[in-house]
Amino acid sequence: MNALTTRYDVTEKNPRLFSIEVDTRDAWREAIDFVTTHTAFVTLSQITCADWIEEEVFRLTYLFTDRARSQNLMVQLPIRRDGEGLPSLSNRFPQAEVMERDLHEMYGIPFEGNDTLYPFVLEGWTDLPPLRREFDTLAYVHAHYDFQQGREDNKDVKVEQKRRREEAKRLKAEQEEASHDGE
Amino acid sequence: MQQGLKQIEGLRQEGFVPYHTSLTEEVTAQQRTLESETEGLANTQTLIEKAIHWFQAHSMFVVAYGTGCGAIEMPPVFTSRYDIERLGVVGVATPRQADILIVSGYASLKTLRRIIRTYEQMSEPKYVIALGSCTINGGMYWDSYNTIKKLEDYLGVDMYVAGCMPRPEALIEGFVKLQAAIRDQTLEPGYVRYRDDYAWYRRNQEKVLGKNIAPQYEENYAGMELS
Amino acid sequence: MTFTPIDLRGIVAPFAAIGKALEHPRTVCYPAQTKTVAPDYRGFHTNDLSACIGCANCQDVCMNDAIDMVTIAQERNTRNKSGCIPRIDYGRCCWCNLCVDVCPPDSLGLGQECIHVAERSDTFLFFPKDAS
Amino acid sequence: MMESKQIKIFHGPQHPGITGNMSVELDLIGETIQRARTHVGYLHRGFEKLVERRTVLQAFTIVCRICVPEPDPNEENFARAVEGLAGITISERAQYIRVMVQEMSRLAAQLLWMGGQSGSIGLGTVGQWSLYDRDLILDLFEQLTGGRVYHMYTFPGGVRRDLPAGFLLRLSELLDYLDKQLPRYDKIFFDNATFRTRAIGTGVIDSDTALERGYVGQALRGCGIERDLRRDNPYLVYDRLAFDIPTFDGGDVYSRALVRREEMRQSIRILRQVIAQMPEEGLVMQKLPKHRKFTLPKDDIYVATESARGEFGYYMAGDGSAHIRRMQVKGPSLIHGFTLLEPLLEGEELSNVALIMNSLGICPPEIER
Repeated sequence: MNALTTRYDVTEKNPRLFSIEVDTRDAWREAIDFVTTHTAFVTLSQITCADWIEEEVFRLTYLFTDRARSQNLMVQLPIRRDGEGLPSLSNRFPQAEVMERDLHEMYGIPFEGNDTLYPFVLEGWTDLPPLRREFDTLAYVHAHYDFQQGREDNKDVKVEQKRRREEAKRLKAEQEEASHDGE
Repeated sequence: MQQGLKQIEGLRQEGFVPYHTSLTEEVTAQQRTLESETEGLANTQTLIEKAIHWFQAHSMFVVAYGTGCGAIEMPPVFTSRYDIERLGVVGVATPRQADILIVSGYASLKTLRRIIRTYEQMSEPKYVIALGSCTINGGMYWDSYNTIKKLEDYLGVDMYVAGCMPRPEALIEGFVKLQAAIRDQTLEPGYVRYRDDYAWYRRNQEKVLGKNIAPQYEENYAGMELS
Repeated sequence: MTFTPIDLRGIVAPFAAIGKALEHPRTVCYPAQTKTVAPDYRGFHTNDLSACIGCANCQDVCMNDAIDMVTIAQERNTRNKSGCIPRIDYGRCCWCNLCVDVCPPDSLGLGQECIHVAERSDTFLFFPKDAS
Repeated sequence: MMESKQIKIFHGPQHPGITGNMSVELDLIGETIQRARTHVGYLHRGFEKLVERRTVLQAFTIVCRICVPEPDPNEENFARAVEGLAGITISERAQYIRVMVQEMSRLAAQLLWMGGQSGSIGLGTVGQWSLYDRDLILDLFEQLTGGRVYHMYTFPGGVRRDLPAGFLLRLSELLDYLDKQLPRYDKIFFDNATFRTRAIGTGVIDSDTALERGYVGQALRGCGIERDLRRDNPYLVYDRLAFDIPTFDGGDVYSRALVRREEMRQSIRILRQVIAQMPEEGLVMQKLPKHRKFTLPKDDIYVATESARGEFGYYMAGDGSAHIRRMQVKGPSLIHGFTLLEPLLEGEELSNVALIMNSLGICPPEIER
């Protein structure tokens, strides 16, 4: 841990979770090398991607766990959303292969050097990769599937309340008018 | 009314409307009771037919395919707590020996292809029990891009069980009602609809799965009829 | 592990199961015998129509889009400003109890009834049972 | 040597010997597996997309569906991730209730596993017994949470309702019953000659690379590596409870079975302590800040729970709105199902596939979400 803090700016998220941020691919490569050789964080346990569409980046998180399984370290790196790839880690961590395959399918990130990037969970998928923010799942559903009929009489309650209020007002006014006429 | 029925009959022959579409029935917002209205079809079975249907109803072989999360309530149903073997329901390994396919919950597109394949391999008479909300109108996954919303568009379903998870009792209730329907022949079986309206079902299947699905069921069926 | 040709214990031991014949059977023979559902079970909805104010909070919180607000013929509660009551689509509902948690007059609830089986898929739209 | 043809078969998805809806593509020569490839995706629902569309309040009902055999670690992870991001500490009583839910869920999952594991070698009776006992736990869950399988009980800020009257008494009665029952399982299953001959020496995991490759749970403890998140990275009140972490050195199916057997005893031991230590009073549910308009800060977190099959982790990122920006599920099965299972099956016999898959506890819905 000490070796890490002297070299990187480590953010402590909680006593057992730390994160370091890198900017470039080279720095990322270096950080992964450093973390796995000079610190106790030897297990790659997860690769995550979060889509920050406003900033035009994917934020990739490589989660490392130490030998005692008591602390976690996140190595975070932003990459461009327009098809920028990263070198695959599958040579060094066999488990990275399937994680990269998953991310490739869900976000369309090409991992260079991973030759298993064929379809993983989707079959015959031709649309956008589904976890990208611009993919609208509800629009896709309405275009491809039908729902059960018989629910068209659903009312918008706000509209209904307003209509009834106005109706009541009108009735009241009519009644008053009628009573005036009576006089 | 009569004319409307005729019209539907015409459409059916062209393969456009499945039998269960209720064009003549107006779906009203009246309160529905929990009891379902079973229409008593004319019960004109001979004694032998009665015996056959009784036997059919009491030996139901369920194909071992847990397609969704409903599969987790199947072990309690099939083992000693609820022990559905009392009713003659047993699990079998292959679809060719099976009478019942339980579609337990949501069916993703990749599974739907296998479900269709499994269903078409089963020999008639065969019945489908749809378990859980997801098979009726999408359930929890109504906005998911990868699950189908209405199972009845793709298979001939005979019995729906409400719940997310349905309790084991609900699943047993489904079996009991299906048995009664088979015994009394009050049911228009899903496989008959599937066979007769195959063009409609096939079109729905191709809409979501593309052309790359199991070979045409119809062709085999036509061949069987000729021989 | 060695196998002896005649394992006397192995032959006799299974007969211990005969003792079980005298025990009370544990199976819940469902259609003939029902197990009582827990008092707080989350089954089908109930709605106290004399308290329901038609506010559509339940509709807003439902992520499954399972609740429709529908006009009823005869009104039961004068404080119901919209004249609508919820109707549940059990082809969507997941019995998560969120609609009950957010109900302002506590009129909505989940009852113990939980079994509905039907041959047709369009029979799963219900008005909740009136609890009042 | 006799010449033999290589054949390719799909073990699943419609197959009685598969754990859930997945398939393993096997290249066989005779009965021996040359190459195995896992195929998943039959249960993909796009949870991570659906969660992004819902607010935090709404998303909590969907997470328990991620893993069907044991939904509670999912709820626990989700709740803890949200609490960690929003900076909420929950009351002691709620923490004890959550530990109780976790351990009950673990017991239920181990009993379900026992049914599957014995079924994979044809010992039907064990499943009849163990699933009955699991159902008794589900009955207690029904009283506690209102649902048999999907509990939707652990909520960010605590748990959704207090214990019903007399619950702890019924729980300790059940524990007494299970105490009597476990030795009977030894007799019928763990000491069973059929199981021992099939399981000893089958599916041996290499203990040297186990840590680096990220194996978790029984896969580690079955080859003598003592790791358990409840002790190594304690959450809730696990650091106040005494329990042992069982390890066995074989690395084979039998060692993993023995680990699970011991874990059931440890779960009972933990539950007894929970019953004794649980505070009488205390708020079980803490309101979230801004209650129904609750928002997550722009931050990210990783939380993990020791489920019945190993570490179950969630990565969660908020973006300052009421919606979750990203939630990634890391189940034990992703690594076990691909990196571990594929090489492990090579050279094994076809009949051992179900045995090995069950002993790893592979659960497909958490691989593909």
